[in-house]
Amino acid sequence: MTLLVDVFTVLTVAAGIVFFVAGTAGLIRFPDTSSRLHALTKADHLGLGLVVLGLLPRAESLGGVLRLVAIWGLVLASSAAAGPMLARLARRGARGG
Amino acid sequence: MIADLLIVAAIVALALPVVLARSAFTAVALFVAYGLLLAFAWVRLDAVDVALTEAAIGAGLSGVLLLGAARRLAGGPPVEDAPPGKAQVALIGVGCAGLAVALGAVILALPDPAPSLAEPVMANIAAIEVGNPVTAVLMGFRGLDTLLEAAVLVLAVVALWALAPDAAWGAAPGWRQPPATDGPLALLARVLPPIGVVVAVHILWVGADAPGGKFQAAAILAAMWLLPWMAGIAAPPPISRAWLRIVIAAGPVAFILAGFAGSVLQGAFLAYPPGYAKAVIIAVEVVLTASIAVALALLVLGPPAEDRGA
Amino acid sequence: MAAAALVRFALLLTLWVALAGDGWKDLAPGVAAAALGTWWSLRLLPPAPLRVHPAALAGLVLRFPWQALTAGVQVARLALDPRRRPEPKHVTWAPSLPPGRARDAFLAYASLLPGTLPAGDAPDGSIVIHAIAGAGSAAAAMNEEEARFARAFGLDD
Amino acid sequence: MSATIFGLLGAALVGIGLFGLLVRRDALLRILAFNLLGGGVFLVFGAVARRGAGAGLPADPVPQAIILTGIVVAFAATTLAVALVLRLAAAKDRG
Repeated sequence: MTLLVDVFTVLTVAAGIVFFVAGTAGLIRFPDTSSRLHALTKADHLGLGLVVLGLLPRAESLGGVLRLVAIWGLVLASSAAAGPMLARLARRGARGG
Repeated sequence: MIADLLIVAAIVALALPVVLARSAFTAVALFVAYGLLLAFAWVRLDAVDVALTEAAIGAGLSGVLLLGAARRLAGGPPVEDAPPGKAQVALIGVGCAGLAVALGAVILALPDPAPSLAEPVMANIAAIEVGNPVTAVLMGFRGLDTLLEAAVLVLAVVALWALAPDAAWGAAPGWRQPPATDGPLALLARVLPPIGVVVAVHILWVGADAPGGKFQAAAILAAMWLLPWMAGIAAPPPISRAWLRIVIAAGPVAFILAGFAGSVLQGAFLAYPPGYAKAVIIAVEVVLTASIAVALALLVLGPPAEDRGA
Repeated sequence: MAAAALVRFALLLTLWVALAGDGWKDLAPGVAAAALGTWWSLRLLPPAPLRVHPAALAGLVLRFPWQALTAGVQVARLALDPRRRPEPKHVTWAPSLPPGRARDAFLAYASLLPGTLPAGDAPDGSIVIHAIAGAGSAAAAMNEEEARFARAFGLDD
Repeated sequence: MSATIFGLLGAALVGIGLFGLLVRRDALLRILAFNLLGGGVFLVFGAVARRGAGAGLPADPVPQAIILTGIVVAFAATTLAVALVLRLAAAKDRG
């Protein structure tokens, strides 16, 4: 049982890291600011979500579970606010200059 | 070890371009990233209290302050002072490198075993009745330092307000944000502050026994208070409001009163009566948190400015 | 008003329990913090009359992890596969939700969905969407998601 | 080991910050350099605190508490410096 949990954690956290790497690759490779925002938010959300998912079975209590989910939720909320703001600024910057 | 070296490399890679940057805006952006990485360094040094403060104040509040300043200065006249010549820069570089190397040599030559006050702190922590040794030092053993520091914040607010032009005296602090009701930032500013309040109260509450405390809680509260103003859905109170001034002064005053109560009851300034130490400390910390939060928010906003239609 | 206050208080108290644990010693400051947070929340975000459809909302919430997965995989393939390149385009999309908080909330949600990132208002009152690939389907996807979102919160009639 | 590594980082930051403070002429950049210098000093304190681990604590709490007060006071100084710079720029604007 613990082995199974270990395997689950290792697999999901590793998958999460792959998406973080992909997000970083996108940040470097993508041609325009808004596409880079897609990379930074969408791939990294999934990466963080998978890391959180992998750590859930290791939480010591229900509070620990809620705390991990709350971290994911707060990151989602902050980038749901920051992403559109930066995209709007990038569009204006591209048009203005 | 490898993690430490990676963090060190990243911090140096961010710090160097801060001092070499062409534009102030770039330098500030790099500085904010540097502050966040520095918080990692504090975790690696087993200073979680410091890490929380660094992330909240060193990166967060400083970032807001400096980005705002960089934006406002961007349209100003260029710096007219003559930059130092190449020979001068080289000389300064050699001097600073020499100083860094000397300081490094001192660190490598620190005495072993290191002198430490950890033993006396832990031997006497029972008298302070709190579990977090850093809080015990801040509120108990070095309480006078913390009191003076709270007073420094009040003085900084007074000094800042003194910079207000006469015409703007008594008005709301900071530059006026364009009012807004909709948009992504407005939505965040409506949803996030209540969550931030709960997190801040928690950080204050656990500060007695675990990493956390009034500075970290106050920094979060200040950020939550600033957010609706920055989004344009609320305006800061004018600095002439009596309640604002009372809240700023209340923390140091409560601390001083607790100190004098100690000298009457226990015969020493800031001595806590046995059995009530934790209760007194928590009461003072709650008032101090409110004071520090208001002071930090006002410090970020700056003095009231004449509305120049900008 | 009272119902909204109660729901927000309960949510904030849940957050407190998540942070502090459910010890009785820690509950009193938690109640105070949640009450303070609720008071502030009601001032910043006065409750709007929402008719939540529980089934539709549950569908929206349960669909979200799948959407996050689709969005992440799409971006990861574009970033890691050297034969693919993003074809970023700005498309305008006319929302049916009126301007205001409900539209803002939907746009924030849409920024987390695959392929679309709202990028501000167009001069004619529609919304500019930054689509990372498949600009043609972006507007259709936004329409579909908006209908789902409006249905879940009873905003569609 | 961590203590030594970050102590040396602190020494390097002191050098970098002092260099920026002396070489740059832009006021805002000088404020940033001053903060780098301060961060370096705090890190040296932190390294000393880490080496002072004992009595079941991972680090000496006294220097750590001093760093906390130091960060807050440095922030207060920074806000005042920024306000002065902005006020100066506004005064120059007016001629």
